[in-house]
Amino acid sequence: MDLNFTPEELAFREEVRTFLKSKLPDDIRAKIKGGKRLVKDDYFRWHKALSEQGWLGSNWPTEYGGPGWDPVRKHIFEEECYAYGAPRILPFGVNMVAPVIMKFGNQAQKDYYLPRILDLTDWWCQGYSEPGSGSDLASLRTSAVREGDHYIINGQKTWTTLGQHADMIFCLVRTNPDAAKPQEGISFILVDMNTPGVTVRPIILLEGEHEVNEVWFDNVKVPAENLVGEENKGWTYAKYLLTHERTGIANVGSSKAALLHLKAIARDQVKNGRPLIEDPLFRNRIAKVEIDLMAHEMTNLRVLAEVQSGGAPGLESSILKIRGTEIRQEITDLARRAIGPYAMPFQSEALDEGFNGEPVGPDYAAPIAQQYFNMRKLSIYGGSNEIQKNIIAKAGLGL
Amino acid sequence: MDLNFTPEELAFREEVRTFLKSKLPDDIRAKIKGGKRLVKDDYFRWHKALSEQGWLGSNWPTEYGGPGWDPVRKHIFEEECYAYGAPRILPFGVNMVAPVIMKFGNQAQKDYYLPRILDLTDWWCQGYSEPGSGSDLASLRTSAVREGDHYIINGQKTWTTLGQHADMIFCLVRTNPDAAKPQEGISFILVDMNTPGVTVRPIILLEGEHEVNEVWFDNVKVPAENLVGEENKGWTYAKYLLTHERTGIANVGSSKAALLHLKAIARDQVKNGRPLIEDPLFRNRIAKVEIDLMAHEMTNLRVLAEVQSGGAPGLESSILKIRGTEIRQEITDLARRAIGPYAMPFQSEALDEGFNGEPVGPDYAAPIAQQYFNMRKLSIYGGSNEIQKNIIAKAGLGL
Amino acid sequence: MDFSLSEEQRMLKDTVERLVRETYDFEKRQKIAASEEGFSRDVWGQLAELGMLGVPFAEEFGGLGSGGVDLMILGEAMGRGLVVEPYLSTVVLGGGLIDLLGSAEQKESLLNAVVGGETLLAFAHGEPDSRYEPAHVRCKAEKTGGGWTLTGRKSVVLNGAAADQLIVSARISGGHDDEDGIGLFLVGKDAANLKVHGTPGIDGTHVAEIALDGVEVGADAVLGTPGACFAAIEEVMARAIVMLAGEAVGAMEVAVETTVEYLKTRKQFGKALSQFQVLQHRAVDMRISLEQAKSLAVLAAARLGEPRAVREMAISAAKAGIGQHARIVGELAIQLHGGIGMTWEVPVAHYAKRLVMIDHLFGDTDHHLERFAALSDAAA
Amino acid sequence: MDFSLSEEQRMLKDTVERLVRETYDFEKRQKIAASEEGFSRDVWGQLAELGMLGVPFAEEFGGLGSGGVDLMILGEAMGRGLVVEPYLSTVVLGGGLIDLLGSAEQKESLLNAVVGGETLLAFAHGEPDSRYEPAHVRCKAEKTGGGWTLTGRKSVVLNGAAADQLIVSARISGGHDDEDGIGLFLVGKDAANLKVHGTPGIDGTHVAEIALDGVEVGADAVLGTPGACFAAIEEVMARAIVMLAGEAVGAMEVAVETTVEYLKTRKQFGKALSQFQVLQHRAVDMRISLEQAKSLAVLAAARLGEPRAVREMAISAAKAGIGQHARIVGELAIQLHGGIGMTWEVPVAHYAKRLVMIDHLFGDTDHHLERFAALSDAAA
Repeated sequence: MDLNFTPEELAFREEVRTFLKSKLPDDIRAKIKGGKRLVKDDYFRWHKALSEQGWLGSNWPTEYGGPGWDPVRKHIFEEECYAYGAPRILPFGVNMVAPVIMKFGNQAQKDYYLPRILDLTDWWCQGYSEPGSGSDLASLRTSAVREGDHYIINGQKTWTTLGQHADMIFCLVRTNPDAAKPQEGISFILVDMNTPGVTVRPIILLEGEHEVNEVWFDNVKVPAENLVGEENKGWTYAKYLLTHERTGIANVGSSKAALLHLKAIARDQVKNGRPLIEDPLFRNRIAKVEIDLMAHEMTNLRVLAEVQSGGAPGLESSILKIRGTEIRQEITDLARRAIGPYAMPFQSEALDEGFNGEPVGPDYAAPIAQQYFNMRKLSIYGGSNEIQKNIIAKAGLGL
Repeated sequence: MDLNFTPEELAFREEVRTFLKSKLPDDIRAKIKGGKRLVKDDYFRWHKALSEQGWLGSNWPTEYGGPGWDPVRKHIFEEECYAYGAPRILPFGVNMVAPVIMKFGNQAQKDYYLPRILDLTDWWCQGYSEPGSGSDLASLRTSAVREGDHYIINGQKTWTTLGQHADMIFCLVRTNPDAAKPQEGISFILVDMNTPGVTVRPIILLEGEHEVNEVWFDNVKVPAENLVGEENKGWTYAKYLLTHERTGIANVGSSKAALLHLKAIARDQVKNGRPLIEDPLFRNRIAKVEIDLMAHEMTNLRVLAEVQSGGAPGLESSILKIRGTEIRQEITDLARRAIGPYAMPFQSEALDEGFNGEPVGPDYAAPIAQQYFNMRKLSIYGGSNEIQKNIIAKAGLGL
Repeated sequence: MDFSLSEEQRMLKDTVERLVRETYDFEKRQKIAASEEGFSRDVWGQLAELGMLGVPFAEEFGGLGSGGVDLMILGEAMGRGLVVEPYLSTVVLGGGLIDLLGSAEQKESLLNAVVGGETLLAFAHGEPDSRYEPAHVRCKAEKTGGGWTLTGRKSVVLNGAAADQLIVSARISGGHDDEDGIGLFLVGKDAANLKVHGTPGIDGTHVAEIALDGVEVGADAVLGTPGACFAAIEEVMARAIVMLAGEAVGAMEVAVETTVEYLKTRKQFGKALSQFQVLQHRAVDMRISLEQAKSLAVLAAARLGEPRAVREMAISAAKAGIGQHARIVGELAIQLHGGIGMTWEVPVAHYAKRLVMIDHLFGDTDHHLERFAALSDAAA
Repeated sequence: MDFSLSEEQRMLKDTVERLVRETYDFEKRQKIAASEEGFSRDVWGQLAELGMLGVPFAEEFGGLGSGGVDLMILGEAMGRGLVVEPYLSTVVLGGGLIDLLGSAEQKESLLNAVVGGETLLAFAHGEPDSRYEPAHVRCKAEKTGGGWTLTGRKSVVLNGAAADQLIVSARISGGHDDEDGIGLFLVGKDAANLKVHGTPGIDGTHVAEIALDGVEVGADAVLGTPGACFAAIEEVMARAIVMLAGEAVGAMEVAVETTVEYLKTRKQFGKALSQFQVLQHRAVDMRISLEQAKSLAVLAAARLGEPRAVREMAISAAKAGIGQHARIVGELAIQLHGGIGMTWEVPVAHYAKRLVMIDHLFGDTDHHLERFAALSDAAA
């Protein structure tokens, strides 16, 4: 047993650091460090840099243009990106629809879509959840009816993250409303967002940001060739996708970066005449979450090692989801407490690039309360933490 | 609204204090303060003192020899008893079987049993739980079969607190095994512990003490006149009893005394060269539980006031059970932490009166870890805290 | 011991509850919160008309003179409606200081104007580095001629931009954490060298940053005895905390009711969410927190008229305890609503935000736990 | 990065697991724990025979020389069986100190006797007021003639009454909290003016209070350089914590397994307890705590051979984290078993007791959180 990186792994880390220093635009990095709002172009430039380096498809096999990293390298890559201040890699194309196309798509789909994902021609979003089916995804009702060589889609998707920027959406649709079980009549289909009848409507989250959307389908005509795999087998593909989505769910890199930021804030804030970080209570809370994060990182690495040696994560991936989100939420909660009264002012415009109004409070204060409220989503989405516990109870403990 | 005691209430408090100073034997008080083991005679002498004062049946109406106190006086009485160092009043006779006899017993039963409870002729214990029916009490299986003017009882009761000292046991028994619902075939019957076929076997709790027992019934012949109320209506009486038991469930007085004891320990223990009570972390925890207890006491008083003005406590009594036990457990947990390494030595004999062996650690240390483990029972018995939450969800919130 | 409300208090409760119910539906509240001023002149006028703005004062100013319980009642009703009107700043803090320290003339002119709804006040007290320490005042007051010159910065001042008059705390003498040496000064909103920068708060309330760059005021702007104002500051904060405790309870009630209702309505896996035991128990946890918060609010309200040592222990207990319970209720309300609880359009999200943010006013849980421990030691 | 066990480690694991499984069933464990000595000479002999008592030492003493992971493996197996044998005291602490500080002769005579199972050691270090502070030593060592005289009290010494030799820490110089100035001395159990008072521990282990009332020892009783022993004390404590972390994980595994099994078996209201979602989720909470504890044990074990700063951060993280997780698992194991979990006769109650009491050894959660924060600051 050896927790130290090998010389090769250390060299790889250096390579990642060098890449970040030279290829991540400074203005984007400054936005991330300052908790500022990203615009589409920010994401685009960062993804482009990754694409040009051949690192965008970090989970992809080399045959499709991936770098062929092992789990430890993926871990290093993720951690270094967050530590340096890179935006997250949007998963919808590269880590969600791509694995499904690789596994279940036909050759034409692979040839057409995968390169367009890697070179950023297509910007994807996700069409899974519906207003009536959140945790109970299989109850979805958006319908796709075959008419000749097309499907006609009607219905509504929701919680579509950054759908306002997307060119394409992958959807779960009901192709057989009469199937015996709700899981059985579902298909997986790819839809061009510019097709007539597709409408995107913003959902403003409680903290005031436009991050997610509703996507409405009103007699949207989609070529039958956009069906992935077999009709009515979409549930299998959906579950496969969810497993893939789960791999990055531990949030280790982002939590580590957030913890460092929290410590910086706590060093700057003053309580009882001393830096807040020296306050015994606050210090204790930071230590507690830091230890939780160390334990969580080790769990993540143990799972990755298991995967590397051919095992499949079982209840561990649900544990990673739960602990990862709890820890991330705890850090934002501490940040909110750390800034004291300055959590109150809500300077939305201060989060825009080029804001040159009067700042309120210390420069790190503006996004903190918003982030705290925004992060409440972590324990809700991606299968709520209650659902994860159900999964562990049933599949993991046999209860 | 006025939270201060009236002059009459203050005078009553003085009366209670005077009584305690003059009538609670010093050796018993010393045992309570020192966390020592009580023997039957200790309970007897304390109950006798109360009986002579006319205060044993503190919840009893005056017609049966009770003092006729209002809820605030009961609260003051309880609090003063705990604060001074009196043992708890054993509820089995005076607060459990007595209210049932008063409400559902016949005149002969009232005339015979109630005076014997008040003058301590009969020492009662409880025969409710069975090995197979804890929280699900209605599934009990101890049977009582009518034969002439007797019932023949067979079966087993468990968790019978201080059954080793008891003269009488009140039991729930199944008189109709064929009833449509499990609740319907149950009767409430009084059994002399000296009847042939009754066997008491100790259960040693995890911390090593003999507090509860199993009571076995092997063809125990009980006169039919010992049946309370109607045959097969025992479930109604049982529920009535449980409501009565619930009134003292808030544990306010005992938690207040325990909190004072905890603070005394924390003043004596040293951490980082200063009294533990000045340690910011520990101090914070004490403050937290002290505030929780203040809130809880107010809830209790609000419920009492509601009862006094004719209301019936609903979900509040379950809240009192949950919070009361959580707070009491938290205090014992803090006491365990407070004594540090000295939680480990297990000097059972040091808890006996007249122990003059070598003490290990400070004099307050010996019972602390035992108490912590013993107090785990609080969230299990009297309807586990999970069951209480079910009750609140269903009856209180309509879920 | 008596937990009942007086006849006047029951009437007060009915009046304010009706006003909130009838004039402050969620949609309107959102509009008011999003407005430039951050409150409604119209609602404020109605509050004045109904005599609500004089409640904490002596009878000659239209008050009930009965103290904490009234404030709790007002708070609870306003919490139920997520009311953002400047009651705390104008009536409780500003009016309270004038009530405690003002000269007969100041009371006559200002209190009557407050009670009549004509004048808005704000208490400019917190500073960029004061965190939650009420004695921390660096803003300087220097005697110049017949008056005073004020220099310094004030932070997160409730309704600071809407106020006609600010009551500014400033240091006359002593170190910047000393209780002694603090003075209070009335500053009109149009004073020279005064800069008020208002922003919305994340919970729909409004706050301001204030810069005093040599603001000159006359001798008649002095409130109380310069240098000896801390006791009054502490006392109005205690009143504010009582009202805020009531507000938290009101908001928690709605959050619990709304969540329970949602669980009964919303279906997943073919069952109402209310069928899932884990969700039931979480709703119960919310309900238990509400009950504890209520008890603490009652405690603080009833103790407000007691001597300082007793009063402040109850105040810190309430603020610390309610901080924790409000967070539990706020976070669970979102969690149990799932995705929908994350959206701007549903009321419960805004209740949750207010519940969390109440902990950031007048000292958070940690501040009051520490303070409670010190007060408890002193009382032992 | 590599999480796999070496061939030797896998063999070690198999050996110790088989030994515990085959010789240490619950009934036997209870008898051993209740015995006067508090361990089994028979089992100890088997451990010696299988080479288990030399594991942490160099190869010449029968060890594997591979450090923390071995200790974790041993701890985990012993935790599964709630083993009360004096491994920590004799091998890890006592043997460890001799290994780190002993002269060639001391190692030759004592380590071999330890490894062979002939000699039992105990580390008499804690004192009545030292709480969890490892540098707090008031017991005095004074140079007298060719040897030393020891005076003071030692508290809660693991297996102190069974030990043939005590290793006593005593102060040569410095203040009573100084790391510098601590010496270590071998004291035979029959030494004059030595009083050892053994008691059972609440978790079935055995501890002792020790009074040294002018105990004289010769120059050959000195271990290491008097006054410069703290680094070694810290290091053997780190080893002990690694083993204890393993033990906690082993005991937690059994507690989780037993509880899950009980939920499946026990019926209430006509359903198995495992049908109740709330109880399911609590079992899941136990399982999650177990996973975190495992990760922390692995971390501490793997970092044991690193330089002090890295090692101790992992050690304090593990002890603090495991203290919390072990308590969660212990308390929930009792709660989910209901009344039956409260009784002496069921194994799970004793697992719960051990899990809680592990927090009282070598520094509790609070101690290590504070220490971790300081180490983390220093590392930043």
